[in-house]
Amino acid sequence: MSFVFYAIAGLTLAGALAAVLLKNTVHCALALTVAFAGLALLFLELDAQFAGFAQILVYIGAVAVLVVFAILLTRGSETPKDGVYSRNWLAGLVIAAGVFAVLGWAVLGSARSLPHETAAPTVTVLQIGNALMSRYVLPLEIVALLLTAALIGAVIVAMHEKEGQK
Amino acid sequence: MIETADQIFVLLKHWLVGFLPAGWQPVAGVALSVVAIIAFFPALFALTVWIERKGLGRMQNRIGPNRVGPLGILQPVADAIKSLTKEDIVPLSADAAVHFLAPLLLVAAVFMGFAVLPMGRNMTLVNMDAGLLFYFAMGASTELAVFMAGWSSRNKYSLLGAMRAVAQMISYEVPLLMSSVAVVMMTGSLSLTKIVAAQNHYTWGLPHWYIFTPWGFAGFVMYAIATTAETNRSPFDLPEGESELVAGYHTEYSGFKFALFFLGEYLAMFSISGLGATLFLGGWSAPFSFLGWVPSWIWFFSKLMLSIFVFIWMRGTLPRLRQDQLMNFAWKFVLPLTLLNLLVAALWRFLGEGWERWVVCLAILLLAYAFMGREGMRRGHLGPRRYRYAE
Amino acid sequence: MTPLAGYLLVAALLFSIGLAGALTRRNAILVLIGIELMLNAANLNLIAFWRYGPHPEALTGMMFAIFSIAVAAAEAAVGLGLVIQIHRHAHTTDLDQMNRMKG
Amino acid sequence: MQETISFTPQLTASPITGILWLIPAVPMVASGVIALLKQPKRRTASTLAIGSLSFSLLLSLIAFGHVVRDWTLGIATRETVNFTWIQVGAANVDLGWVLDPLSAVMMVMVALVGLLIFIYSIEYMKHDENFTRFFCFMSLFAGAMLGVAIANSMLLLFMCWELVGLTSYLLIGFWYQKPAAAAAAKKAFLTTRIGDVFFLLGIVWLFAQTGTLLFYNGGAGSLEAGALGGLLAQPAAWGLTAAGAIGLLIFAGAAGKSGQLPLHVWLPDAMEGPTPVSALIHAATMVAAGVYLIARVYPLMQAGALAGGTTTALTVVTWVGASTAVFAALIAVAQNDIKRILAYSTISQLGYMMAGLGMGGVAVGMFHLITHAFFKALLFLGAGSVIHGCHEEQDIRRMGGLKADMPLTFATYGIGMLALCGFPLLFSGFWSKDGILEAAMHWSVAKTPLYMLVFGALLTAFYMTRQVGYVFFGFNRGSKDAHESPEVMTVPLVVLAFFAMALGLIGTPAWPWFRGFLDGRAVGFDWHGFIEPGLLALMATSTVVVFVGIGLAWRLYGDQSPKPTEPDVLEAAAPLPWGWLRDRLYVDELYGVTVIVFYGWWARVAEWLDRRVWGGAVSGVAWAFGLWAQLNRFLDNNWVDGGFDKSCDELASGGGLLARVQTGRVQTYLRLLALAVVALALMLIWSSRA
Repeated sequence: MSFVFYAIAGLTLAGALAAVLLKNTVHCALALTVAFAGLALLFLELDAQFAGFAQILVYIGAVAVLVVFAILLTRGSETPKDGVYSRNWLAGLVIAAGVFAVLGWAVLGSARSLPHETAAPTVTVLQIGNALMSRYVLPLEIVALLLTAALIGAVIVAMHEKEGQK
Repeated sequence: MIETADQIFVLLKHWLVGFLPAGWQPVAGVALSVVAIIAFFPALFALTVWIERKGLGRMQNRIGPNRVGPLGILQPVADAIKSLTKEDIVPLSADAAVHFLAPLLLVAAVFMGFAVLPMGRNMTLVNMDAGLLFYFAMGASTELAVFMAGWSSRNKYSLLGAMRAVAQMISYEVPLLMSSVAVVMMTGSLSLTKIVAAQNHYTWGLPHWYIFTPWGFAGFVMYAIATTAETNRSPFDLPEGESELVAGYHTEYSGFKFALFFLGEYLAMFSISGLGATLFLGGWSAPFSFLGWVPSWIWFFSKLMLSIFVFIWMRGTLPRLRQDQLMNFAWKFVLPLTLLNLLVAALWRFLGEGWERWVVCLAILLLAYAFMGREGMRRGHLGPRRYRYAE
Repeated sequence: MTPLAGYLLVAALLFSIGLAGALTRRNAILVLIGIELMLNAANLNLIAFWRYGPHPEALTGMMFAIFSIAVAAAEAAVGLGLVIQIHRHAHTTDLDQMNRMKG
Repeated sequence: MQETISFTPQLTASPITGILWLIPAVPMVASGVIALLKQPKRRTASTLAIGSLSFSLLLSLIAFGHVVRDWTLGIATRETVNFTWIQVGAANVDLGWVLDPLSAVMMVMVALVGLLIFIYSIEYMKHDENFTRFFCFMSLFAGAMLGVAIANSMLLLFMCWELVGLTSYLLIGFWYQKPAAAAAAKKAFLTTRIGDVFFLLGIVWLFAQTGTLLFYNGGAGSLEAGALGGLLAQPAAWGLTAAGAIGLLIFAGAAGKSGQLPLHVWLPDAMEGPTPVSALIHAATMVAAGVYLIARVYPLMQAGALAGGTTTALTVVTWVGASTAVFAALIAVAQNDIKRILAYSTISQLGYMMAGLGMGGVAVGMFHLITHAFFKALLFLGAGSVIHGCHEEQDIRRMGGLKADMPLTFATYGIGMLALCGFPLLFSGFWSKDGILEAAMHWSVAKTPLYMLVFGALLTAFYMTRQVGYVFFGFNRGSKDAHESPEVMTVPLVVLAFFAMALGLIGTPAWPWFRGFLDGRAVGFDWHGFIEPGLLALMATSTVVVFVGIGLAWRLYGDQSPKPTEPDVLEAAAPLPWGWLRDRLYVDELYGVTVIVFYGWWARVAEWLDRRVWGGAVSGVAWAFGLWAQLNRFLDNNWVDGGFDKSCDELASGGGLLARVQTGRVQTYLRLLALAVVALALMLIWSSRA
């Protein structure tokens, strides 16, 4: 387990924690971007170049900006009056801890049987292109359709109603 | 001789790296290239600032800076010293951390872009398989930096400027990508070196640059428009919009941070035009076969400076677009045309050699341009201004 | 501990952090952020298993991750659109107040 | 004796037989139509009734003519039309009608007498508001009677027989407001019903034995040789053959209907009905139906009789007939009501007919039946006009001296009386009664019936003269003076009077046309008929008897016309026997004491049985169910309710619990979701641990 992995993992987890714990919503959004960047680096660490760059392009490029826009549009940037966490936050925390315990236990339990070091697969964009066009052409079309629908849906949902129609 | 001239920098690097122990050499090589880029491009920035101010002056029939040094050549040095020595004022209500981080993130992101540009024959810092994708990924993070700048200074004008900038950059990022996708489709690879290699052969002395193909030329035009918008330059420099928004998102910045923003902007210009050169103008390939002897990096930088000149030229001549016109133009003209361009590129590829593909592609593009331009834009006639206030 | 286990652990931790965020935060957008984190944790898992899995050349893991990234983006867009619309009507993004769908 | 030429049954049914069924059908349809008419529609009702009956009369005359023509050609016609009414499994119920001399004669007599009485009753019933209903019942009765006459199937005969019984009930009880009339109707109906039960038994037995209901069916009928042979072979109880036993059962039915000794009680009470009813039903036709029935099934009764001999069935008939004749005649002497006297006289004359059938065969009985029908109808109608004249007065002691006031009635009534008594030579009664006496004389079994019949004849002459004396001679003891009836009533009287005299001619020994006609023998006119041995002596004795009766009665009752209150002459002489006779020999009281008491006792037993045994069982079952219901309620209350309802409540509250989970807050759902994931993961890990 190389030092780089620990650094990047630390960065991502720190970003994630900040995103969850910070008071100011915009700071949370920025922390989220850090977490996304960390993840992209993890992807690159796992030799998934295309996924990494896609992650950066999609998440940092689009989703982060979207989140920030949403925060500004819903006046989230002012710190909320009655506390940041919901009333019974402890229950949430406990449940999250429980989930992590189970997942952790599952991972550690099966750690021995997981495959060890394997050769880094060299994946060229050409291969990905071919795979997309041959084996995954149906998912590709469906995702295309989904994205268009989401595009139109999001626009309609967030569209400003016409005057007079409150 | 020509070879050494062409590969002068590569040889230099290898020569310098040779002094280090073997283990360190690859890392040192990379570090050396990075240092070279970081050194050269800010210098070029200084030069461009001077060119721009002298050029604009000449265009507006005035002399431009000539006090500092002969012909004002030292004017950028003076500016640099001025920005360094100016007091760095941070507004009290500003969000200190984000305020400080914004310019850094911007400059870092733009510098990252240079890593994949093939400045000369085998003079690419990192010859990445998905080079173009990496470049656009880095490009995408600049918007966030702009937003951070605008929001953190807690100033209505800066926030408004930031919002306009982000909206504009997002709107034009899509056409930027789409036009470059056409090139990728034709070369079949995302790596920039392969793209240059694909353009680097000649028939009857004329190079196979993509710009000389119908879809290439349309792609280049769309690309040029998108780049000017991406870098908030000239007709699209609404965010700065000196007349209304003071200095846009970097109003609250002063001193060195302001200089950084300025540097970031020019670096973005260099890298985006460098990419344009690689994609459409054949990167470091010579314009004519018989000029092959000239070192490759000279061609790259000359094409780069050519587009910079065009930027400056546009800044001096074209009026500023209004925000809704700008958005309309992006989503209703540029994007459809780039998509059409993709179709035309596909047609071009499968129609095979021969004059028919020229006629067909040209016909489609011209027709679309005429029809789209005439019909699309008319709808946007200048109706009465409708003000809508934020809720 | 094998690298894969490491990545899985990081993903699990990331997932639970996202879940904690989703469960405890009051602001709707932050819940969405928590969900984004959970989705990314899942992507990390996918890529990790692809990288250390038996047939990396089959590209299944990565493809899955790429598609999931696309879908997550769509989901984020629609989610935030909804939140904005709720804000416009209910003038709040506070989840505790949005209980009109009470059983 | 007479030789009988072989019957050559007429196989193919002539056209007249084809439409023979119209004769009973038309009056019945007429009665149906009249029934639908409204009460004030009197004229339509009467015209309809009379029209339908005259049509039947016309048809029956044609049929009669047809039979006579065949008879003259030497063919004894017996044309039958049979059809299957119901197909019940293998056995099929057949109906049919027959045209033979017996039915022809009967048809004509019933139709003619009926018509005359209808015409008479127009005037008689004029003041009665139920005029239409009267004519409806009368035409129904006529139709039914004609049905009995032509029936060839035992079942059809029985159905018409019951219809006749019904109409007699309706007509006797016509003035149902009078309790006496209603009681009399009920009594008539019940007594005849007893007879009919035996009759039905006979029919069923006959059908069981012979397998067919039809009398004549081209050889397969029950009265034809084949069936009779089978019946003879069957021994029945008390030494009777099956044929004899069935015959006696049928005779019981006939006795009920014709008012023979044990079942005669209803006939005198039946006088409560209007006089035309009495005339038509209780003089001429219905009561004669019993005699006609025996005549119809005569082959059955006579089956097994040796040449000239007789069967036990016929001897029983004879004895019953003779005893009834004397018994009724005795009672008639002591009666004071004009119609009751005639009623008892009818019973005794019926006794004569039965005796005639028993000893002399079909022709003898039937001849007396025909002649009696006419003069008894005449007497009843005469009595009717007398009552009408005396303003509904029926007690002869309050009449008297009507000779002058109602000369025509007196004359016709006189002719009727003389015919009934059997005044020699001129009147039909003499010839028919003489025939019976002659048969009695030749009767091989015993001579007593002859003496009884002669004594009966004496009594008949006596009470008839007494009656005439009281009614027509002396001075009028009634409150108001009488008046002669209008022509509508007197014309039928005259016609009947003519027949009362004329009919005798067709049965004289010199020219026994009637006997020949019935037996299907050729008949010539020769005076030698009279020189039969003992015949002249017989005629002489009966003449003497008649004159003695009349003279004795005239001397006692002649013109004295005693005051109503003072006792009768004979009563004064012999008060005790006179009392018995006046009280009808206490037969009613006898029944009252025996049958009624028995029924009363049996009713009480049945009532006890019903309440105690059956009622107990039912209440027991009810009690058991009550118990069962309580058990159910107990179970339902705490076992079902407790269990089921409680569990439903639990479910509902459980539902409530779950509903609380739906807080509407998104995060709660997320938390539940996460918990579920944890649980699932745990389960998966735990299960895969092995």
